[in-house]
Amino acid sequence: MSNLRTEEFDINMGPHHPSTHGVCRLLLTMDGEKVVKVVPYIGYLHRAIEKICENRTYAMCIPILDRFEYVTAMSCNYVFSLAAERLSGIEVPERAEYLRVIMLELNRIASHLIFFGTTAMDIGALTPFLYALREREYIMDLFEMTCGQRLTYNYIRVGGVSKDIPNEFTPKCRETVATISDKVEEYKRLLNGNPIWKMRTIGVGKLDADLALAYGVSGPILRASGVDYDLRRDDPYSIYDRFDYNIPIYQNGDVYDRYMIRLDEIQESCKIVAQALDQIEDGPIRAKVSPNFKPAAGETYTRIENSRGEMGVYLVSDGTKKPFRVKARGGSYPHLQLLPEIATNCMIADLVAIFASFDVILPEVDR
Amino acid sequence: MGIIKKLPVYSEKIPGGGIVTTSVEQVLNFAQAKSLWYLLFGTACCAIELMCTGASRYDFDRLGMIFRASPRQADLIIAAGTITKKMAPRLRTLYDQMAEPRYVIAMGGCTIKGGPFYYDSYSVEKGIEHIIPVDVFIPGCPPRPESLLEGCITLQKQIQQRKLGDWQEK
Amino acid sequence: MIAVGITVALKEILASFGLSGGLLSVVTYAILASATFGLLSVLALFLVWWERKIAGHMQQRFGPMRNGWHGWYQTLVDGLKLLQKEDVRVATRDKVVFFWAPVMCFIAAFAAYIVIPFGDGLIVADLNIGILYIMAITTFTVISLLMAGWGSNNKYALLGGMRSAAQVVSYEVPMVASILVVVLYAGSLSTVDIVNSQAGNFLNWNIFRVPYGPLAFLTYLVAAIAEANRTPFDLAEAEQELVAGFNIEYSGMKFAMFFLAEFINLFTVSAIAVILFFGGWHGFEFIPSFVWFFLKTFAVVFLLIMIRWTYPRMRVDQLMEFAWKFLVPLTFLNIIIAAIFKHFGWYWEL
Amino acid sequence: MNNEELKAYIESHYGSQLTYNEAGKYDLLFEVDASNLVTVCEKLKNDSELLFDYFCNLSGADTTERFEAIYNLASTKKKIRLDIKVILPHENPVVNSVQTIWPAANWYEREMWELYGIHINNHDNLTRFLLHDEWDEGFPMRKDWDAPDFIRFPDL
Repeated sequence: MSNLRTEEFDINMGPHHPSTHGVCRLLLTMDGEKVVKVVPYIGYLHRAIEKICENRTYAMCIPILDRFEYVTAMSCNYVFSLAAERLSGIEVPERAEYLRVIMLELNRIASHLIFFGTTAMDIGALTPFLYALREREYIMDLFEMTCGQRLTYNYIRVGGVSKDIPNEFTPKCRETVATISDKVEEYKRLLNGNPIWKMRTIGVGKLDADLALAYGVSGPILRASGVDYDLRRDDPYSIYDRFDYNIPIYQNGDVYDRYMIRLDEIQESCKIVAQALDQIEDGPIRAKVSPNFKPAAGETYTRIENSRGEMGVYLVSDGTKKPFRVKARGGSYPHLQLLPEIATNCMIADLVAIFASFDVILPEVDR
Repeated sequence: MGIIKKLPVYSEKIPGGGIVTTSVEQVLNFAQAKSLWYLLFGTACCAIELMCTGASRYDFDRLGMIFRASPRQADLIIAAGTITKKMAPRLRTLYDQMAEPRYVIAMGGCTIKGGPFYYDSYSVEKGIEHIIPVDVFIPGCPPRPESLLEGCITLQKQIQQRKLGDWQEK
Repeated sequence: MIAVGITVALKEILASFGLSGGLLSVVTYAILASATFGLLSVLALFLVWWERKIAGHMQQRFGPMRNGWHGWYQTLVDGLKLLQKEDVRVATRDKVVFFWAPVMCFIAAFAAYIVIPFGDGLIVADLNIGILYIMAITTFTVISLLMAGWGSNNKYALLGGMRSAAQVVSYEVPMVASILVVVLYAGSLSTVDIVNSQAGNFLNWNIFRVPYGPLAFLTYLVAAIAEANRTPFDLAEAEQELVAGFNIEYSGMKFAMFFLAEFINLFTVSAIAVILFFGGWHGFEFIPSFVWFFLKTFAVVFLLIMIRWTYPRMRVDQLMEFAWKFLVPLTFLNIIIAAIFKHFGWYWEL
Repeated sequence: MNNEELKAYIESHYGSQLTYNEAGKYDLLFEVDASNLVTVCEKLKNDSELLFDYFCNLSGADTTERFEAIYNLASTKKKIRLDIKVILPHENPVVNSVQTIWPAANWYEREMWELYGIHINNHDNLTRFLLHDEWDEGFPMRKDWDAPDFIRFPDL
């Protein structure tokens, strides 16, 4: 058999492919079922968000940045507002901070639910995807109740939030959070004991801590590799120090750990939301900020912990009403860059699983 | 399907043949309208809403719409999300790969005229109408699942009003 | 109860019209074949609808709702639409292979039904090598998938075709080995004989003949899912990896043929499971035998559909490992146990 | 280590190469000469007091008179942040690659080259990846860039 002549062949995965989660092209060199080489090609969704922001006022930048990472658009709103506030030293009212935390954490849950669904789907189990989206709809209801949109919110503004929550929000939110916390247990029961699921995830796509740090990997993927680094605690912003929550850490850095850590994070986020709902008090929701708000000249790189890792905005102001430079940094960008390092010499099915476990969202990469 | 295309030519020569044409037309259009298999194509924000529409609460399957990953087997391409200049040739290829009769729904502002990326963007295609022919436009950024369902039902109605052989001309 | 075999009855009727000799056989079998074909086509349409409904309800949605009561003619509409679709023929295809692949898949799926007894006497031909014939003819499916993969001149399709070939060849072994256990007891390869050996009390069904029966059933079921290319073994199509696998370049009617064949295969493996392990058409006397057969088969189909929408997909190397390192030894062991039990007569005959 | 301590530490140890820039509002911003960049970065990464092991971001900027490249660094062990700015001339901007120190910089540098036209020395794969393959209209993120089908937002 050894003298049988074989040949490697190239296969184009994407830009239109069910498991690239958008429009990413992976050029695979295959040896039969084995992937010998992966070269990611991006840019199919490069929409020049940074260029657009340079010609808009600060208030108009926020809806554009919504589309930068639409699965957690609240984080995009927040990180930009935070950067602008840091430049001009605006104090955000207490209630607005709580509302921001509630929305950010709800959005993190929504994003992790999408991760859970799409990962399960990419590994071949279709039903968990629909379960996850069913729970996500409850969160969408809450957002809709608050700001009228399901996906791109424009809710967190410079100086506060745009609207107060309606009265029925609090009970509904408590109920939703409790339900989702229970449902996560159900998901774990659904998949964790399944031998096929274990075979497909445990030990697949191992990422060790050194490689992860070298490539600028952040967020759940970094923590699944055993590095205890969460910006909510280590580069504190907002009022996260007032809540009692754990930061889950896993050690193996394989697909299974990356999947488990997100399920755990959903439950932790549920805890934070419940506590925030307990602590929140009445008060103003927005500091006085003019629509043509002009921050002081200066620059800052602001980063927050998003569901996909570190989300940052490098904002330069020259003292006019338009930002001079906006550079958005998404968590997926380094993750996709890392893909060839850990996906070479695995089976094509593993490549799909690894790609799914990175939870790459292409607009965040392409911008 | 050359025979069906020729059907009106032959049937109208015989007396009463128009009835045959009309009823065949109705049945065939009905079949096309009620079984729109859509291509799993999504680029940006709208793709998430497309996923939601396929999921439990809104459920495309009620309308008989299921997704196919291969363009050969799809009837409908829901262009969900921004189409950039880099993506445009690929969208055209996908459309060309689909088998006739094929339909296009342009979902969201970006596919209609570039949406929020109309100004100041050097890489966004300003509308997909000059790349592929569009049957139904759905405005919104992104459109709600209800709008998408409404758009699909509109397309179904459009298909049912077609004359035999119309879809060959497109 | 139809006491006389349907073939015999039909022959008598035709003979009364004055037909005789070779012509009589040809006409008889032609009629029966078309009847089976018609029945199965309707059945396949129904199965597709059924699968979509079950999947929908498992996923907390409804599935087709708009076409008729709970969308009962949805698949009919789909079929009519596929009939109208353009038949895309890729310029770089292998013309002959590309054309014949779906046809062969279709024929292979239907041909198995010659020896499947739908009820007491409701069988086209009671071949004395019935089970062997089924095994042989269903393997043609894999050749057709390989042909589709090769003929499409598409790398995804080729990968899908190769996967399915490797898979079906591997799983054929444990499948035959699990069937052998039943054959050992029935002492015959004929499907009718196998069913009749389980007559009488339902405890005579092979599945209840401890300890080898349930095990043989489970190994058969696993192998059968792999043969029918369904999740967790649907590697040939593997939507998330290979887009649509072997049928990626097929459209219109050719795709419909693959699609229907897949569902016919689903019914075939379920029907064989019923024949081998659940006593075929046997049941309480007051319900017609074919009703029993269909009830049992649909129960197995239901199980397979539930499995499909629950499990993740296996990886191709794990699939092979599972077949050769686990299933094959297990089924061989089972044959030995069964042979010992048979030799010493440690089984009941109620 | 808070910002004052970090500033004092850097000024005492790296005073010759890094100069403090007060444009940085929340985190510290230091300027470095383009020729010193790689050596300084290497030291910053290996300094046992700083350990900047984490490369957050690299952004280019065009001020119409000059180009800037801003490196945002962080340390996961010491929990500190630092920004480094390199100022480049508007004609023929060149900067050395830091991907030997942080492999993460690879794509950021590639992007900066593509959108701003800042050439990267010693980069292993300086090819186009965000813009489409036939792009020949220059570097779109530059402030003075224009193209026939480029529509500016009406002035506010």
